[in-house]
Amino acid sequence: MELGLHVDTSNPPFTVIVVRGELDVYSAPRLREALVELVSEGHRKLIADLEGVEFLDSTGLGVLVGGLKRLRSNDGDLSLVCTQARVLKVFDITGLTGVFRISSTLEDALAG
Amino acid sequence: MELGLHVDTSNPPFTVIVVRGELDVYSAPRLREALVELVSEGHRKLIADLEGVEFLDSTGLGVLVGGLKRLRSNDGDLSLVCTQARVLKVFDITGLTGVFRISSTLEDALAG
Amino acid sequence: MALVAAGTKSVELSVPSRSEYVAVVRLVVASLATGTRNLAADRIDDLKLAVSEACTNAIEANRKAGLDAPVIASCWEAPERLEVCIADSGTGFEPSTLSAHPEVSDPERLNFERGLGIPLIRSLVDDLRFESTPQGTKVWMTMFGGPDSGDATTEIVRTVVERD
Amino acid sequence: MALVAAGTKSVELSVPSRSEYVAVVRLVVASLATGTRNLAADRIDDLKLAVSEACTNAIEANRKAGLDAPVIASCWEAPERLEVCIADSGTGFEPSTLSAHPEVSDPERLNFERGLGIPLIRSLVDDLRFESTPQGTKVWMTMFGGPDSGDATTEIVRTVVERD
Ligand SMILES: Nc1ncnc2c1ncn2[C@@H]1O[C@H](COP(=O)(O)OP(=O)(O)O)[C@@H](O)[C@H]1O
Ligand SMILES: Nc1ncnc2c1ncn2[C@@H]1O[C@H](COP(=O)(O)OP(=O)(O)O)[C@@H](O)[C@H]1O
Repeated sequence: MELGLHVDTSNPPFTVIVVRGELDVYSAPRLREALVELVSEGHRKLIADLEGVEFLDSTGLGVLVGGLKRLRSNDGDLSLVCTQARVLKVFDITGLTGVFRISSTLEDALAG
Repeated sequence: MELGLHVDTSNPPFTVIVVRGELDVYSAPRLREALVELVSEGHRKLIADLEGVEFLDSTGLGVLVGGLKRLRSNDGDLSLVCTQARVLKVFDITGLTGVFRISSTLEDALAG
Repeated sequence: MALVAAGTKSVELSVPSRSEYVAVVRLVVASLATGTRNLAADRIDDLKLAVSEACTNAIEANRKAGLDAPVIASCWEAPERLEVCIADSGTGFEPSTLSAHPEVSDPERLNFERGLGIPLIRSLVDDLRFESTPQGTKVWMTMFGGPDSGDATTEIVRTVVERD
Repeated sequence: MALVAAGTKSVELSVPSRSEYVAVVRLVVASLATGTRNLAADRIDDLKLAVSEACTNAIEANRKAGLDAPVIASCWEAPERLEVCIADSGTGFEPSTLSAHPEVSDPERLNFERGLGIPLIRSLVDDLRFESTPQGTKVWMTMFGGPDSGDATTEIVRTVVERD
């Protein structure tokens, strides 16, 4: 299962990165690179759409936390779109639900 | 992946057995039992609908051949419904395409 | 609690210490738990995640030790439980000394990009044991729930078994 | 052609000689072929089928020998090929003496509920070799097509390699 990454800039000032597939130690570095690149290109209001994520472990989580830190230290933000119980559970257990803004739909995330 | 077997008697004189899942050495005995039971209950015009079969190997094939033999020796018949390349290929390689009547739709099989 | 598994060994899988093989280990464990057990889907997801964390650590341990050793996943099945052991040939560690995470409300929380793995495993599986020596580490994870019992047993057995 | 594999061993999977585990072996081989290679979907189906046939025979061989031995699937990866070996601890056989099937048109065809396995494997994989002794049998199956090559190479290499 390959990781799918798709960047959508059709909703300025937001940049949406749509993540699909399994986010683990193998694939997470690709997401990290993509986030670093987006920040270096000047994108500041990022939304990671995780609805298509079928698996997320602590390495994937670490990359999201790293992205959030990077953005906040650049006066930006990273929020998430996710309704999947399986994925939300990982945020819950690790106490990161309180750290990220997590929306149920992309519309909600764009409104926020 | 469990084997799913569903018997449909709503098209007399035909009896349709809908097979779903993986048909291999683990699951094939269940299909054999089902076919034996149907024959012993007096069903003679059997159609095995293989559209939902995701995997078929020679053990599964052997059970179908066994069912065909059993029916023919009881003045009955067993025909198949299948359009999946993956499954048809197995019949092709083993030369069994010529032994079974294989239809593309259940309607065709019922008409035959 | 003894460090030997309670059931009969069924599957053993050996993969290279490379990140692309973690998915294969997840797949095998999930397929065992689905095919020959009767675990609920969310418990299988829990097990996949726990296995993923343990494999990630095992790969890292082999890498740090400079070894081209495989990661070995073994599954043991007993009527009421499935045990999975992830083994590496790294230099070991002392699980009891792992530092705790700051509280969720603590602003420091954001600094924890790592160190989430073992706490996650702990909260996902029914029992977790480490067997770590300078020659390697084995992480034993247990999920209750037998082939026929489904999840009814899980809760019962969970309550009965003493956790340390 | 040598009976040793051409590539580097990646995955080794040991499962009990019971029919419910054949699906796990298929899954692992398919996931390797999908994840770390670049085989076309229909070639992966071919490999799954070949592996299934070989495992079915291996389980039967262990059973006939009265052994509670596992079936062992090993995968070897080289840039241009994936080799899978299915090994049992049965009493062996002589592949060259297997009787041929009657022609398709022959009414006898219907009597062959068995004996389809090895002919199937032969037509599905790019190369097939047996290593059979009274202590056990290894069935080596090769699929050409490397991690990057996709199926373009497959046809080329297939043509180049001599089949015996
Ligand atoms: N199999 C292992 N071998 C050696 N050390 C380990 C092993 N598993 C975990 N550790 C140690 O425990 C620490 C915490 O692990 P974990 O909670 O999974 O977080 P992370 O791996 O992200 O650091 C690791 O950083 C490592 O030092
Ligand atoms: N691994 C093996 N060990 C011992 N004998 C084998 C093995 N594989 C195949 N054989 C022998 O070859 C015969 C033909 O095998 P195959 O073509 O797969 O058909 P089937 O298994 O349906 O009989 C088997 O019946 C068995 O006698």
